[in-house]
Amino acid sequence: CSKGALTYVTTANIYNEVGDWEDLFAPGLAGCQGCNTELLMRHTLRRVGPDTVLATPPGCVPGMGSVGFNGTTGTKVPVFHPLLTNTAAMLAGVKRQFKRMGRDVTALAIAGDGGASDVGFQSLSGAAERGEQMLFMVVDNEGYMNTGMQRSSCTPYGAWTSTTPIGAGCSAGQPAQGKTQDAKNLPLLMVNHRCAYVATASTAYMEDLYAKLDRAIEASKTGFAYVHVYSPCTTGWRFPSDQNMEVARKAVETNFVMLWEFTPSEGLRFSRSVDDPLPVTDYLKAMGRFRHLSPEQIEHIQGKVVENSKFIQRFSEQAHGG
Amino acid sequence: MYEVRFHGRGGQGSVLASGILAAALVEEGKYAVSIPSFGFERRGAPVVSFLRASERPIRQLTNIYNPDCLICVDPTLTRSVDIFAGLKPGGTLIQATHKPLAELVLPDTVGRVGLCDAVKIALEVFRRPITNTLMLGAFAKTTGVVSLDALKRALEHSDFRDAGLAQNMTALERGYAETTVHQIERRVAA
Amino acid sequence: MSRHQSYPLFNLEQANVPDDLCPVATDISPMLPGDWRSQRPVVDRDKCVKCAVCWLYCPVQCVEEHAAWFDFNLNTCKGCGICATECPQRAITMIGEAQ
Amino acid sequence: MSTTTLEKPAVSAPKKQKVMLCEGNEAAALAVALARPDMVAVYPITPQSSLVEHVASLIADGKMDADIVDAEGEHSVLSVLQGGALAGARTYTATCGPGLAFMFEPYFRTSGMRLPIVMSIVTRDGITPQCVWGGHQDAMTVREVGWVQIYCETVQEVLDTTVMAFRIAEDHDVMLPVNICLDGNYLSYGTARIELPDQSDVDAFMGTKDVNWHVALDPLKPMAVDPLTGGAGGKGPATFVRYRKSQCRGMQNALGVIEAVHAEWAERFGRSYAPLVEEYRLDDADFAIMTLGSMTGAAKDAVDEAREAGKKVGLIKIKTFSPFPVEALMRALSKVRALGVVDRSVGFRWNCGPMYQEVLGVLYRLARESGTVLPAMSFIGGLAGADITIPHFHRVIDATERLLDGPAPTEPVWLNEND
Repeated sequence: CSKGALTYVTTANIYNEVGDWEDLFAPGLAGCQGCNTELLMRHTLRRVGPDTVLATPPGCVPGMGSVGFNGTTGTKVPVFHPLLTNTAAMLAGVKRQFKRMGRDVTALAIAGDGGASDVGFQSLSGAAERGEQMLFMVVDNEGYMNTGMQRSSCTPYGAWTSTTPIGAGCSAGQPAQGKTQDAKNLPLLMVNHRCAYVATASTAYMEDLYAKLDRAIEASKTGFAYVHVYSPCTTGWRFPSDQNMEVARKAVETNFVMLWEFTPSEGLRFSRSVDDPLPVTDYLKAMGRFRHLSPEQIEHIQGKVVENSKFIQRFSEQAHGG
Repeated sequence: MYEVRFHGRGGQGSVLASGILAAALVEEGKYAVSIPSFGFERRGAPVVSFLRASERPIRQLTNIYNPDCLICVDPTLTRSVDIFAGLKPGGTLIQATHKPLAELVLPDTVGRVGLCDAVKIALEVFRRPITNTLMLGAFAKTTGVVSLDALKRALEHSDFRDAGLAQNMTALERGYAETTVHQIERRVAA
Repeated sequence: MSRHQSYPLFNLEQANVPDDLCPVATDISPMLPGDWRSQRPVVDRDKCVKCAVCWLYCPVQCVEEHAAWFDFNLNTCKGCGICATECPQRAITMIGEAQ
Repeated sequence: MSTTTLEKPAVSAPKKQKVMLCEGNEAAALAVALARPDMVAVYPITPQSSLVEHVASLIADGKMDADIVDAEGEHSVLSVLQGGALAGARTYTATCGPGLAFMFEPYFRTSGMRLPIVMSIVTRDGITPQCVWGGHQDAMTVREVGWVQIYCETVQEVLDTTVMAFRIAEDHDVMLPVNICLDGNYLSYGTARIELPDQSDVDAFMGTKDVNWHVALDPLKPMAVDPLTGGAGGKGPATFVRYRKSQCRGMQNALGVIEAVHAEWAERFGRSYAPLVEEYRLDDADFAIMTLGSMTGAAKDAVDEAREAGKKVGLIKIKTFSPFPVEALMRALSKVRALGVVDRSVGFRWNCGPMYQEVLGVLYRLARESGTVLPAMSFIGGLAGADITIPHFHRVIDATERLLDGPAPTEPVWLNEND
């Protein structure tokens, strides 16, 4: 290996291994300054490699130019826009034909949370149920950030979005204070499809992400592999672009986001301890979209964090302890 | 053109019988078109299907409103359905029934009747009241429009296999053998 | 995956495929976002220990390795500042482009 | 080798065709098997269900070597096939009515990506009123979306045309998806005698498969498929127009290809159909009725009966509805002096049948060329599985005959209004 990063720093291990591998996106993509999605997709495709067909439904991924514009492409592997609604189905067709022809091709989807949890959920669920052989990655920036930061079903309770705004209220009800429902837990739904592999990940924990990518690529050769990556959005969540990793890290340290993986044979396993989390306010105060929260709303969110943590822990215990 | 209307109940196989009869007619080098009526054909509900036979290609793909022949595979159906609607004068009725001709109430349009105690025979052959193939035998015996041989060949090419095929062959033969044919003389000529 | 380099992009002309059937793109985007920057990262070469954290977290992957330090390709660096914030050695400073 | 190679190779005599009896849905399935697709995606819906059941059985019995995808809905059905086609698969599915409506998003896209997918529409009326029966409303509703749409009259024609559809779709001058429309109920479940071509003869007819020569999702040929195209300014508008014009050109090319493929089919298999527009007893007719699909058989019988009664009536059947066969219709319509058009669906905007509405455009061109305006009227029948019988067609014939020396009504005649 020609790479000379310090081997005693564990973060350098990834660089030493894959630093020479080609970044399979164009050098210039139109992601926002400090875009976590751009970071994620560049690492992911580098790891998955060129024997890949990439599907990116409408959202930030193609929005920053990965499928290109008027004759130019942003990707060095075959790439296409599915519809927002049919990513898993269309990619399944591609993969099946290569399998029929006896060619080993990785079918990779990088989809937003809106296109996966809302309008694209039917095709996602159908493909998972059929065990279509693909790696389906969801970039969860908790809303429709590409089209102007509208709410999705993955938007968390209390968050400001352009369709769950903060307002003075009207005669019919309370003042509007952000989203009034909790987020849909898409990765847990995928666990209930008994996918070959399900994992949650964060770009703040790159070694964990890379390890999970390896397992997901392997699982995608025999079944449906699903990786759900929490992806802070500097523009939509309202924090300075340089704070991206810090926000991602705080999400995990407070248990707002938990990192785990699941296979049908091994069950669910945390890849990072969820004991002794920081208070959720450490996460909430890091960004503008939660600035308006009342003490009651913060209490609700903290309660949900604890509830979610216990809920997933029970999955984990049933798999290993029980 | 010879037009037949099948009457039965959902689950009794009258649509299947119509198809087998059409196949038998094709076996004999004739042209045949069969069309089921369309509704929610749930088990037990009255159903109809239509069959046209001809020496020449058949172009009409429509229902049949004035049949030459009625095949009623269910003995109780006449209580709820006017199976005789539109029957051509001098037309033929093939009826599954244990009753003698004298006990049947028939309109003036009926000119020929084939009667078969199909339920009794079916219970002996299948241990269930499946009368459709039986009534095809009755049809062949009563009308001569199709031969028993052609029906047998059509049955062989159908989806029936092994024991089911043997049972249906028996049913077909007994339907043919145990049908009584009656010509009804009308006092007033048409 | 054994292969880590891209295959050459498809060439419509060479393959004699009309360019008006299915919409396709076969040229890599020439866009370079370096001119988006209002701030640029500057590396203190003495402090840099080549831990690769900046490379790990750079969204545009514009970090380049030099003999004794890591530096940035300013054609694509958008100036987000993540590298400066994340550098464990505090070896990267963001300075205004106007200066 | 020599200049004589310009002559077409002689078509060897076809093997004996198997005579059998089947419903239209089974005929479609048998045709699909003969065309050897790589991938079939299915989702059941009345009255298409038995078609996909037959396809599934053929695959299960090893009589068809295709990957079958039991997708979770029609939207995914067509999406799976798009992916398959982009990777080089010959693909097929079938749907109707609400399924087609649910499929609309990828349906629109299929023609834009120039994917030669073949899909039967076992036509069904549109809901609401809630209904599960036949009618052309589903196919008519999507007639402006860039698919070739061909309607069949008989079970045999379903079989033959479904095989031909793959050749038409994959022709390099066309490269468009094709719908084979077979009337729900009357054709889907109508059982009739058919002749089944031998597989080897169909293989010779089909030639070599090359589905994705123009676009591919293949790691060895990297490209971006369907990037953003258009916008105001730059090269966007011209680029978009170039693709759209090419789509329209492919559609017009289809007219000639459909004729050529039908001619070759007739030569190879001995069964010929008018590929675009059929003229029946038209040459000495004073007036004509126009039909589409399975209603045509009864209409021809009615025309024969009317001829015996001294009425000089002929019949024009449209087989290819999209692209609309304008020139062929001009030739047919120039032979008569009045026209009655029978639709099995409605055109809500004009308060008439959609086929009638399309014909009005042809009549305008005919009037410009001949100087006379052909009187025409619209009949709507057979909605939601209703029967259009010979007596109905006699009403159509009589009303159309009256156009020869009377005013044309502006309202449509609803044939089953009093049934």
